[in-house]
Amino acid sequence: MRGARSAKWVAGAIVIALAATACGGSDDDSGDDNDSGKAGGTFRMGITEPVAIDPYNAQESEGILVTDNLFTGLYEPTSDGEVVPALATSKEVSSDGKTWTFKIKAGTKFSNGEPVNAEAFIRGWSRVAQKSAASDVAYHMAGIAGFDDVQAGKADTLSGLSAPDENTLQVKLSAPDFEFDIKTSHTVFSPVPEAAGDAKNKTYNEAPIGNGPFKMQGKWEHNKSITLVRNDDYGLTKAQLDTVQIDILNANNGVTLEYQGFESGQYDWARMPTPQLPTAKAKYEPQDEWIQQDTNGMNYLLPITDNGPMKDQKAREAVSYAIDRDAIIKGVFQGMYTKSTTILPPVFQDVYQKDLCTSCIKQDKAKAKQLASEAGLEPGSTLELAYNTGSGHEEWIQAVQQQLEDVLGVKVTATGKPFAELLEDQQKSGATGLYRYAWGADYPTPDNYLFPLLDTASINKDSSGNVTGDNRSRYSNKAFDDLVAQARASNDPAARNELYKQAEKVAMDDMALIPLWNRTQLRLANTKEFANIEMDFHENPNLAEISQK
Amino acid sequence: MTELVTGTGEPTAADPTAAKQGAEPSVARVSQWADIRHRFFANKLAVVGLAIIVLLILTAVFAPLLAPHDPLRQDLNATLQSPGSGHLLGTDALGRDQLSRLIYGSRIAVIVGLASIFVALSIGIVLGALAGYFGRWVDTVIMRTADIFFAFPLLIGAIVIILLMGRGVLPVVLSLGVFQWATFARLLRSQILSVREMDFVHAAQALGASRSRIIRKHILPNSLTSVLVYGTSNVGIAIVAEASLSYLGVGVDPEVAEWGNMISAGRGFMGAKDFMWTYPSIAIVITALGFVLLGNGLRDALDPKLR
Amino acid sequence: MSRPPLSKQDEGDGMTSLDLVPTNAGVDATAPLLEVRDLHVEFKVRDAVTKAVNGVNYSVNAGETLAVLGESGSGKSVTAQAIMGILDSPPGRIAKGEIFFQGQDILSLSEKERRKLRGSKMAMIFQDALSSLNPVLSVGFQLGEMFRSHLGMSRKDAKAKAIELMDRVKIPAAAARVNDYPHQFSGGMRQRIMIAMALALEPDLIIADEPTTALDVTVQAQVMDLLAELQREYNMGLILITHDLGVVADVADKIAVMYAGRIVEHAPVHELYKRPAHPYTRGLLDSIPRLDHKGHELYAIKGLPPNLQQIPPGCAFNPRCSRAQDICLTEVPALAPVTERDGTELVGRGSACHFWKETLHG
Amino acid sequence: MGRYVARRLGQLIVVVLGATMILFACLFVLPGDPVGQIAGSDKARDPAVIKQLHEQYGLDEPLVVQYGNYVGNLVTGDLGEDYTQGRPVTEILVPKLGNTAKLAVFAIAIDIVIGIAVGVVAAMRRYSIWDVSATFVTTLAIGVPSIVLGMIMQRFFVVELNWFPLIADGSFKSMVLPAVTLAIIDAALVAQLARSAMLEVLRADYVKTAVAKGLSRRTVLFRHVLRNSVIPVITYLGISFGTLLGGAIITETIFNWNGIGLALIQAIQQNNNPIIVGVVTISVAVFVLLNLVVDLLYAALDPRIRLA
Repeated sequence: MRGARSAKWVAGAIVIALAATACGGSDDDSGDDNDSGKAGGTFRMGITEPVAIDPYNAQESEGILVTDNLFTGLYEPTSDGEVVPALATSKEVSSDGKTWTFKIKAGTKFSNGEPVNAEAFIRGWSRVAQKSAASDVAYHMAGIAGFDDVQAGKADTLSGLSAPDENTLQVKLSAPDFEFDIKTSHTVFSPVPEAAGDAKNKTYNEAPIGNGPFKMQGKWEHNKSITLVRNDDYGLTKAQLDTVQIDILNANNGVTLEYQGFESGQYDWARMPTPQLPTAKAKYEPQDEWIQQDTNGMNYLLPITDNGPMKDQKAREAVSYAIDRDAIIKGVFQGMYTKSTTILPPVFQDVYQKDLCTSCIKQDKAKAKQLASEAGLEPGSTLELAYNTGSGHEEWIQAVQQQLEDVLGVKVTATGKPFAELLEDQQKSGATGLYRYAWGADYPTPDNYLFPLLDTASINKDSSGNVTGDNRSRYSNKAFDDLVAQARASNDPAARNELYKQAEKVAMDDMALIPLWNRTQLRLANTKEFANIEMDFHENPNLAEISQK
Repeated sequence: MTELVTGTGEPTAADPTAAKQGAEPSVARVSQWADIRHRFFANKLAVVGLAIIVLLILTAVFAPLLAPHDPLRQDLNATLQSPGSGHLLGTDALGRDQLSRLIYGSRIAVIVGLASIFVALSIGIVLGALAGYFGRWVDTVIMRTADIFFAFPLLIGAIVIILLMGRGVLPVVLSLGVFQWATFARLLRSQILSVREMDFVHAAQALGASRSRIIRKHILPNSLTSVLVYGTSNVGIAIVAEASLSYLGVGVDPEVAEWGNMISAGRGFMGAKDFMWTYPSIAIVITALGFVLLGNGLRDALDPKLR
Repeated sequence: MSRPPLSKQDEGDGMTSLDLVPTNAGVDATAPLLEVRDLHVEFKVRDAVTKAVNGVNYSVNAGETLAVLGESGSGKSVTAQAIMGILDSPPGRIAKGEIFFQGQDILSLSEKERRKLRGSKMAMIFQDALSSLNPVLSVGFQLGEMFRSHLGMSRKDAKAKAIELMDRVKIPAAAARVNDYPHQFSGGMRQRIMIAMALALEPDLIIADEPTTALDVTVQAQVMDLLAELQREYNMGLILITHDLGVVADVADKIAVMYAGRIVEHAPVHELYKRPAHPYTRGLLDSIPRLDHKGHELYAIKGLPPNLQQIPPGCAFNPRCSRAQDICLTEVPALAPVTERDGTELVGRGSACHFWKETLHG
Repeated sequence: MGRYVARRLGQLIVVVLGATMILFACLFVLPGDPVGQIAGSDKARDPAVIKQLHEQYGLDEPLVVQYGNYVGNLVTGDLGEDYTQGRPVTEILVPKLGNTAKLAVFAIAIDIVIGIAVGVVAAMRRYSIWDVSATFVTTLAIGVPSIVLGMIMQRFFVVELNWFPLIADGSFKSMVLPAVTLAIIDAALVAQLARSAMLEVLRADYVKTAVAKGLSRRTVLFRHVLRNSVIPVITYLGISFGTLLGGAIITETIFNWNGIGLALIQAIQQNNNPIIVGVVTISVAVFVLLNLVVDLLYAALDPRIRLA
């Protein structure tokens, strides 16, 4: 399993997202929001141009915002790291973990009248896997039997999918997976009508016909707008809003525009530029329009562990000790972030092990120096620190650079590169030093961090020794791999979580990644006109539940 | 691409009639410069412009003495301080002293402004002179090449070069130079063509002066004046272009104390910490104005009838 | 011959009008066609004042040709522009004086009334026809403009008139060339077009400001002949401004010589040539190359014309004059009538020199 | 005339080809696989997907072949497909080009109308308070870079006063601020140029002739003075298209105007080379084409110019 819900924030993390106090405090406000709202109204917001809004390739927060409201699948993630049933009325897994059977709510329809049945799911999932789709999210289907044939163009339908009856979907997997139900909460597992055609059907790509709480009004006006209207034939609890007006903004200053738009009353939901946070918080928190919430994302420094100055665990620990996270958070991030002391995000409450990373808790110059000298990271030596430009990382990178230079006496070369170049650098055999890195899960399970980021299988070197997987720190530890494998083979959620916690500790002790700070999202929401506004798992407003006051 | 007029695209100084005025026989050249100087200093605004630029250059040279702090020194305990006693113009998001960054920023402005125009002038003068003297296929090849470079809008061309070379002072200098030489080459060429036909050149030929002597002593000095003047007034354009590139995130490295970077960093603070972008903006405006005034002064001094 | 009295003259300041012998003796005009009285024009530039014209008096009758002679900067063109009402203003302004045209004080007219006079009653021919014709409009258009603007003719009729005019000034293939632009004509042809433009509405007065200076010598004669011929035909008054004594002799009836914004001598044309009464005029005459003086060094008046911002006190010509005495440095000589040795008035002559007698009678 | 235009169009093609060649060489020796990562994320693409995309975009071909293909497609108006959404570049850029053109036309209209009006008034009332203020304001305007002006205007008129919409929706109202930002420097330069051209023309002999002909003030001004004064202005506007296209990048970024300048900046951030190549090709082609138009216009206005 590869993967991350590769939201734009991952590259654009700092501008867009600011982690905050990991208190999930906004949940406390929900009591106020339970005013019984009335139907109607137009909800206005801004996003940046999505890659796709068709479930075959919807991938980042923005695309998922639209797809998630146009389509309803088997399960849905909740904002606090759980999954709940949507169209699935029951699930069943075989003891070997290779066969899943889902019952689907009968009688619901797509907005063009076609029935939403097991066939619709088989159609949707197979469509994603087809070679011609070249889908960036097709890897989610990789565990389903027959995936390779469909990818190779030998078959059109995933052979592992079948419909014993109209409303029963049976899924055969090529390897055991006791968390497959959780994975179906991703929008890539949406059903599609026959009208969808194949993945390259432009008409459908631009105006998908779905079975969700909303439907498209007109088509996707690229770089301009997307308009959603309520689907009055929705099979589950109907939405209240009449219309959702989504402006598509320039990625460069979209955040600023959203904020300014909220301030001038043009938007009902907005992100804020980092610099404005203190002002915005002071102004909007008392008015109950301030949303602050932990989400599933982490910011790290990625050390190259098989080569160069970061090969030694002690060198990595020295770097970790040398960074004054508190000072950076206070100085650069206006105190809106909280520092990380784990690899897994605190939003996964069941597995969260606060302060697992002892070197992360407080800057310790003496320890840093000592460890560095033990590791042979001598003053005067050079350390590469690479990051991608144009995403607002410049400032904190400069701060980290200076702290490392001050404490360790090393020369840190901070190099900003366009992302493609940075990625190629990371992948190259012979890469050394430190890279900026961030990760978010596709679905709420620890596996979605630990396996792709740290499992030996995820290094996946090609013939010339370049890494093609997401484990670009090249961390490889058999003990860790074994623990993850055991967890994956367990059908008991509690036992599974325990194994994941142990695996995380192994990786943390090895300093396989250097945690920096958590991801907490801050939003402004127009609670004066709308009731029940919350941030969902994808960091979007819960459009289907919002109502007019 | 425009041979139908001499100097389409060049400033009014390239106007053939202006050239006739400005280009007297080379014996009179000393007094020509004296005239230019005299007219220049008689123009109060031009002197103000010159003063601004002299101040800018002095600031750049003596930046280490003038700046109260190290422009790169971070103080995470004192970020985003409003202007006040400790930091006269406040601090940025990393607690760096804004005044010091502003002062050091003048170095980048001066270096990039002068160096890029130097690059452009060097290429432009050599190629323009070759095209103007030799004519025929040399002229054709050089001028068609100039057309290609001229066809790139400056910022767009510069962005392409920076994409290739990465951010930094050198790429910015080169990219701005490489996409400005065509203008100078064209200007010089048209000047040479018009000077070449002037009476005193014919006179020199009639007196049996050698070709190289005519070029050295008569044509080049008389053709270069307006090219150099135009080059001077373009320094300001280069500085603004450089700041714009940094603002767009394709200029010098972001940690460098540079005005465009400062505005870019301050942009998000609009409304909350306006001091962050207003001071560097003022610095750019004053610098640009200085060069505009200087350029106008030089132009008027060179060609007084345009006043 | 009755004219409005010249107040200045009556006050005894020695000024006199140009009372030249009318050549069309049979016509007893009630008033001169044009009369300029004590005209002062100055240009204010920055802090300095340039006094370009300092009390000029002259008159022209219908059918008569007055040549105004002088070096550049003597004020001859400025006077002409003041008459036409096309002074650059600011910085130029008429400080003092009157201009009577057909008995009417035209300086008191409104701009609109002046405009109606221009082109239709008085017209001007400029020195450089190339720069005086609008380069971006066809000559036909520029000629036709006269008819369209003053007579309200249609574009088409105006064009027909333009062709007619071009024929009249002897431009070959006028109909074919009416749409050509000025730069497509030769210098002589262009000057013919200027003349045609001036003649378009058959004005009563034409001012020709160095009309042939820019032309080749052979063409000069042709253009002057044409001008003279047309003047006779229409019986117009002509003011011919020139610095070239050679041009004047054949066509002018009388001459006024200007220096530093004043008339220093006036006389019927042949008398002036024969016996100048001002050292400046003498100097001008001596500097004409003459075949019968072959072998002599060519004479040139020493020095330069005065700076009009600082005209020397006394006689403006004194720094360059070989006859200058103390009085010339302090007292401005008045333009006084000139007499024979026996006191016989020389009709139509006057000189502004303290020593005119010595000059005239040698 | 026809031959001239044909020859110029030939040159234009050479220029555009030369420019794209430079560009191509630059972009495709850039390090990094342009389709190596999922747009805007830290994630490497699935090698199978990369392979598929390389096939789709012909990225495995030698550079020369890629360039040949590009030029071949260019002839038919095909600029390839972009790397993030797989949509035809022309389909993406044509509406954006329209938006930029809207902005540019508005800006040029401001340049011409305001610039010439100010220049004419200043020249006619030379040394008056109007002239002095015009000189002052235009000099200042030339000295204020668009990055500064745009930010000040956005701060003041949008955030503070809320006079204009924040989100550029293509409406006239949303076009005002970006167009003004884009236009102001050129308008000021046009004003100065128009003033000095006008002063020169006012001094010209043919204007004296026109006055001496007894033409009305208006006729002299509009028929004889303005037309001649406008010629250098037109020439200037021709070259200013280059500045205009460059300025569009800044203006569109500040005001989120959905044009090709913004597309360029976004494409750079996403390594979306087909869009970068497309925008630059279009800018270069538009620029040289407009220069041809200006030259023709110039010849039409000034009969002394012979097109050869």
